[in-house]
Amino acid sequence: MYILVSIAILVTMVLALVRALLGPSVYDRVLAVNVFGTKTVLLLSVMAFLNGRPDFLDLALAYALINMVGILAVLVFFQSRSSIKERAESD
Amino acid sequence: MIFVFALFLLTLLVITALAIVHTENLFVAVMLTSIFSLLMAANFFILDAADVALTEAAVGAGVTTVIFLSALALTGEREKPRVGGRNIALVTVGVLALLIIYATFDKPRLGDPNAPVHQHVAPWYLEKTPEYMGFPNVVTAVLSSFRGYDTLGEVFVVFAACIGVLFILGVRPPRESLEPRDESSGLRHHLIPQVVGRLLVPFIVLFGLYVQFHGEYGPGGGFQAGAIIATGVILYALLEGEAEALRAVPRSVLLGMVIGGAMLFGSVGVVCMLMGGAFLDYSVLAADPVWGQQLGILIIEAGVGMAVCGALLSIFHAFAARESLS
Amino acid sequence: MKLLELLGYFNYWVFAIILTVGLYAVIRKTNLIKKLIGLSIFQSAVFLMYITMDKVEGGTAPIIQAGVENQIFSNPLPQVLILTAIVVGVSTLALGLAIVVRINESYGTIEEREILDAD
Amino acid sequence: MIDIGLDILSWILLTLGGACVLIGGIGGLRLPNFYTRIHAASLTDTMATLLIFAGMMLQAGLSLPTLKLLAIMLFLLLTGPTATYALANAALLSGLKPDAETVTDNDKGHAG
Repeated sequence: MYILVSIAILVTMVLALVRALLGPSVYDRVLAVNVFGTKTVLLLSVMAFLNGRPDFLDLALAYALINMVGILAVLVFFQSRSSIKERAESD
Repeated sequence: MIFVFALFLLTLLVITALAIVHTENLFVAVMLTSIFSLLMAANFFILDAADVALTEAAVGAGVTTVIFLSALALTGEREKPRVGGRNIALVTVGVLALLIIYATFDKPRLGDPNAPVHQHVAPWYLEKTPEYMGFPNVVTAVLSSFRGYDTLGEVFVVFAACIGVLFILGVRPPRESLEPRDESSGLRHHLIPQVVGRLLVPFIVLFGLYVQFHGEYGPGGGFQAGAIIATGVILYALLEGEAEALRAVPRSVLLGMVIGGAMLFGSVGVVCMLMGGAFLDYSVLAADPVWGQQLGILIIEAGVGMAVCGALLSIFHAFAARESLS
Repeated sequence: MKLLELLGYFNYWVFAIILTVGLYAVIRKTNLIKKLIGLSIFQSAVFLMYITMDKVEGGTAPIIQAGVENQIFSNPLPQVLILTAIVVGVSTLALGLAIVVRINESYGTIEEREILDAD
Repeated sequence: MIDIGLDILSWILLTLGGACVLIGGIGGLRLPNFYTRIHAASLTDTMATLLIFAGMMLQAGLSLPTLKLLAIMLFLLLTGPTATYALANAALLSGLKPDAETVTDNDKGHAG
């Protein structure tokens, strides 16, 4: 049963990767990265059960906590870039 | 079945690597790099390297992306295409790839128990760890005790890299005319990320401490913990602005952590020598050698965690400070 | 059967391809940040090779479980080497990026050609 | 008897979760513009997380792994929608119009 779920997750990872490669806007790519991160958390949790060592859930926990930092960093990046732009335009 | 998953993930890894090199937008390349890191961690996990996967997760998900994006914000994200020379590079690289693939046929097949790697010291490590250390994670035992010299060296490399970044980015930029930008407020205007992020920061730091002190019993240790705690503080800096994060954890504290961590590691070795053992031979630290080992490992892992956390945060602040100047 | 034996080398092939893809970026791209990205791909390939070597068939991660007899464990040694290398890798990457940032401040560009022309 | 019932229930949950994941993936790929895609990806993510983790918790029973699963689930449920919100907000503020057909990297949406 875990295998079935893993396959679904893997297929979705491929779809997300295709979206990341196609774009077309940068936001699509960031979205794809986000989806990919969530799918990795799911895959790692399912895989820990599939391997019969559920004590390795720490890994998925780490990703669940940290994944958002990357996305927020992207947001700050966008924000600072647009403020630079505004300043350049007002000069 | 897991074997098939591994093939699948490795294929995705190759596609991602090709896409990273192919794209001409550096921002897209950085985004794909973070997908690459996720795939790498999943592969490590499938290949039975839980500790390594945790390290990749701790470093790749937060710190790498943040540092890359800071560098991009300071430079630019369009890459100029280069004309000519493509065929020569392709041929060189193609020939090299074929050579390496040809060479791999002499290597033992994946998972071969009779491979030379598995015959040398590894069985000894696996057998002696419970006896000498009294805890189950062999990776931590090898990292901090059996091969403590290596780890000491690596900590000093991190230390040196951190000092290097601080030296390079510490000088004032040549164009002095620009005023420091008004304190960038981070994501203060975004209420929802703000609230959720603030909720997460303590949990990330707590999880980092768990990884630090549970490293002898599960996947974890100083390197991972340092990176995770650094990520927590970076999240705080993203939410509240960099100045606020510096107020919470000042630069002097960070430098103290880097230096103190590295020194702590080294001084444990010296103490071992003073107490009559060899350098980094923790058995002499307590009356019972097993207790001595555990005590020594606890202290040096703390040193590693401090040094890594301090170094990564110092690097982050060095880049962020540059950003607010230029 | 023959095919499955060949697939036992798949990890090494992926290692070879990723390694050379990274190398291609380093030698062919002129953008310094792209070069560094290529270098980190190259580095990841090496990590992959080491971790591939640690796998033992039917094995599990080298954390000894209490009360389970006759477990096969994968090799802890490559894991230790790579675990430290990942953290060192990110700090050295930061060092490289710091140098690139300084180059950009001095020359106003991070394209190799333009820097060479400016000199 | 109860064991079999729990097993069947967890299988159902896991299968539904897998289906959700897949639907989200297909939606993320096939839908025409960014806002519809983010819609597909985020909603199914939340649902799939709930279903899959509930299924695994039933399998794990009362133990430490269940606690960890619960923690992972809670954090995913917190961070997933937040990241989606933040992303959609950033896209909207940067001038990516919801009715726009497609916007490429080099267009306005990218410049931000």
